[in-house]
Amino acid sequence: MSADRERREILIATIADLLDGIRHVAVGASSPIPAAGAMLLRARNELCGKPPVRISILGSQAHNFFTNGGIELFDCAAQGRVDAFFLGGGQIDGQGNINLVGTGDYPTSHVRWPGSFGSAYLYHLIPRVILFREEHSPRVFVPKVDFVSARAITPEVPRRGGPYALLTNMALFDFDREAGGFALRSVHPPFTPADIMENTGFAYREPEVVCETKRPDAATLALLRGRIFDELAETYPAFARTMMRAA
Amino acid sequence: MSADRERREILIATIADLLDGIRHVAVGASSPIPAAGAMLLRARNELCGKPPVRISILGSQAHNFFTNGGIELFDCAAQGRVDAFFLGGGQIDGQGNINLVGTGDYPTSHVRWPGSFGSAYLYHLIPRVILFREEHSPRVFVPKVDFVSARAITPEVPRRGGPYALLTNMALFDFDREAGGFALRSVHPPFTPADIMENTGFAYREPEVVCETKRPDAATLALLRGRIFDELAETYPAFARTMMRAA
Amino acid sequence: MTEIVGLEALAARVGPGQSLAIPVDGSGVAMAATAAILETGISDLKLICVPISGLQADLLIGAGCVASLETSAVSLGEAGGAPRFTAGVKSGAFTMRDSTCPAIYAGLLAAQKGVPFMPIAGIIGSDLLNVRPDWQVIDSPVGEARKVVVVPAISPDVALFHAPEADRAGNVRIGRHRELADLAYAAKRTLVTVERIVDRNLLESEDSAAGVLPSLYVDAIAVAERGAWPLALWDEYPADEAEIARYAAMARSEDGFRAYLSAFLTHRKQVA
Amino acid sequence: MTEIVGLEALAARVGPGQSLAIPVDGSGVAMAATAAILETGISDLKLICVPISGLQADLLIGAGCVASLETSAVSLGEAGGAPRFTAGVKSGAFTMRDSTCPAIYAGLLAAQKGVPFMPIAGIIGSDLLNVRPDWQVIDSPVGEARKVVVVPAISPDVALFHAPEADRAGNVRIGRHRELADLAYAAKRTLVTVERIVDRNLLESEDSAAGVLPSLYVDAIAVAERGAWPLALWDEYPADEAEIARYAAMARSEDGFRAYLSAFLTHRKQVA
Repeated sequence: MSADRERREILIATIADLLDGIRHVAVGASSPIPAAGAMLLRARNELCGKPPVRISILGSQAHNFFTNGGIELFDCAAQGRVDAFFLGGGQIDGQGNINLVGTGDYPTSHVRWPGSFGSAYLYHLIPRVILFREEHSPRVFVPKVDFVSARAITPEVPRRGGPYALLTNMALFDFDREAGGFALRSVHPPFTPADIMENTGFAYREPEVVCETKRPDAATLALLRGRIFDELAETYPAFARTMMRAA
Repeated sequence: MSADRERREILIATIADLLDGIRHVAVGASSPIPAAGAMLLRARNELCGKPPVRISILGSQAHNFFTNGGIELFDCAAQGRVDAFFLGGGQIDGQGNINLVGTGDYPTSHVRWPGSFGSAYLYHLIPRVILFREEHSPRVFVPKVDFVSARAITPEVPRRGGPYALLTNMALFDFDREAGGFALRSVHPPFTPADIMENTGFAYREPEVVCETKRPDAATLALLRGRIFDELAETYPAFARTMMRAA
Repeated sequence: MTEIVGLEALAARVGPGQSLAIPVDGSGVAMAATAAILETGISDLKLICVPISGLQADLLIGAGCVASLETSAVSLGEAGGAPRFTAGVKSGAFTMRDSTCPAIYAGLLAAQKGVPFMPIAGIIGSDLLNVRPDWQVIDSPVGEARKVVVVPAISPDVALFHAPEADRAGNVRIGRHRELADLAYAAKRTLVTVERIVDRNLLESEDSAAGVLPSLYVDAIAVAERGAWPLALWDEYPADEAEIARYAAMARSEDGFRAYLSAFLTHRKQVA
Repeated sequence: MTEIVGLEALAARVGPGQSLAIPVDGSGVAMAATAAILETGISDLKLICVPISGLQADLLIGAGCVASLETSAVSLGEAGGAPRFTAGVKSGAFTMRDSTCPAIYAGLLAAQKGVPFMPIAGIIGSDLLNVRPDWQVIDSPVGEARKVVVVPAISPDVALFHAPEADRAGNVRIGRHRELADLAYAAKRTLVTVERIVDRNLLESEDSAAGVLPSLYVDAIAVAERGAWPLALWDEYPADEAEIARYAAMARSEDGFRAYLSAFLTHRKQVA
């Protein structure tokens, strides 16, 4: 349980770092780890006197700055007023394309997932899309997705949005929009670059020296285990409880 | 003053008749006579147990059923939820086209009026547009308008909206969408068909026998001078006062 | 003008073969009305989820009422995938029209504005364009040369949702859930269930009016207390997570689904 | 985040050559801010009236601040035509871009949605299509063959309006005057004057939130009591019809306008 908490704390702290510099981050429903990362950044900025961070959590009443119905997040993204967002994927390929629809032949898929949600749209419009998928396995990270819910790179149209990084239970990748692929940035302890290679179905660039993902420092952990999990409890009571119990 | 009141009462009663059968009429700002006509119809329907009539008066708080801002009237018309509306015109021509922009060469017009407002749009979408212009003169009713703010007939596109009748201080015309022109329906006393001919700059069809516009009967007058002017006073206090003082 | 009717009478206004638009979980899902509609044995619905659905769509699909499904996703949220949706897609039980959330809003907006189509940002490069031949990529007719996706208008025959309250004239309080208004503007007819009918005029003050869908757009209203159960209704009650989890577990099999459905309909009759 | 500033500081944020979007009379016209802007001696504004204007546009035109004017009408309402507008059109003092109300909303909506254009019903057959070469008539790319008008996006550099109140976070109460939100969504920056700033959080309850423009869209707020005078502000005060009539009479001549303007600016300074 404590290993699980430590893993999650690394993810949350990494997300806060990935979000550094943004003004407004939107978080989808059922996303406690991204939400916690955003809250950590907000608290940190506040303590350092850095610019305030606005967090919109879909489906939350307390973290809802919208008053124009379900379309407002999408309009807001189109206006350039959302800097960061999180997307997952049943499959994610080496070109950064994501599949939220299913595997096998469309429409009578072999495995069917819920559907594309807003991905096909938001991927074009939000500059810093963080791909977040805890399961790190060859069935998720494939050479080519069976269905492109949202494409990472479309030279045929101007766009400000797209993938920025990919964060999993095992590693953090940067996405290089020029090269059109992922580059391994760091590996979460206790994993090794070889573990990543073995569990990733797509090709990616690997630096000569692969860093270990930074563990949150004592100040960050104190903030996380105190104020952040308290704030999070409002929207994700079960998750916050688990994290606090493990402490 | 009493002649003026009588003239206005005929106009109001005629408008109520023209609106018969509608469910929702919108009335522009500064239109006390159309508003009174709509209120007369509403009261009459209520007394006879006929279907209720909804009246939206732009710029009024009391007669405002809209909650989606300035666009809602226009959207509502596009959805087919507005049955009748009133338009005027600095010029109106024999084809039913209206000019709210100006005379002479555009843009540096000889006479410049405020502008087209919503006419170019609403004329296409509201089935029963009543052209209401009190001044009946050859400078208003012209063979061809200098600028078409809104065109009456556009065979190149499907449309449900367009002119239904033209009401002036002197007469009532029907608009024939097949023939694409006006036909004199009735002349308000004390005018004669010859007066109409003299003061109308466009050609129109004239029946062999031209009726006199019906004067409001005693029951209608009682309703008008009582309840309707009371209701009207909320939105048009000055107009209602004048009408009641004259009584 | 808006009619105030009983729940069964309201349900009877949804006919076979019609397109039915429903809102996202938590925004005001008319679950009691859905039970009443299921009781009518309706079939061949063209279901439009605005922009996604969960339990409501899964129940209608499982009961065999759905001929086609337009949605950006069907999911039970925390409780996992929607079992009857997943099974139905695989067996080809209905025509699947995969979409993306803002495209569904864009289609409704086109209907709201009486135009045949609506342009929408993004989407280019998505395989959705391959499986939605009714969507087009055009060259922008104005401004700099660029490709733009356009989607056709969506004009549902019926919109159906649940809200906290309506007044006697048929004005419905929707708060800031303006997606419910978007639904009603676009739909040919709108049916609403409410927790209660209030005597005051909801349009009376500028402030209360701001959160109101005017009766102009509302064809019929029925009272259904706890009408969104087991889903949440904002400001009124949270979702019954245990009940949704129970559904998720039972609906994994066809038999389990039938048992749940039967209990659900019985429960609803007892409440009513 | 929204800054709360003084009226002069707010006015200084409108620069020469910018496009400035303003709402219709009675919806919340920032007249006090307009006086402060006039004081800066601004020039070359591209004025966009949403969808029409009256006294505010006529003052800016008469003072020579306007290089181009996009509007569906300029009128003083009951007080008659707008004299400086009429004179300016005839003398070619500014570029006139005649429009029709819903086309201005459609242009703003395109900006709101990040698309280059918006289709719009009607208009075909109007001479507006001849004088607005930026509008196009296209064949609908979806559905049955038909012609549709499309108008380009309108993205104002600045939106400026007046509202009853804002909270300390910068949320602004707009009631059901959602045209003010339409303005803010489309604009690059939004400046708002208010009668007062309140201590409570306007987004706190679902009901009060319904009538709020979130601070997300609001760049700066200044307090200006009776900030719409002599125009009306809903729920607060009616229009000062006598003052508007006085303007209408004086502004018939250039000299009369100058005298009115000077008195108007002096009056505003005394109030502040």
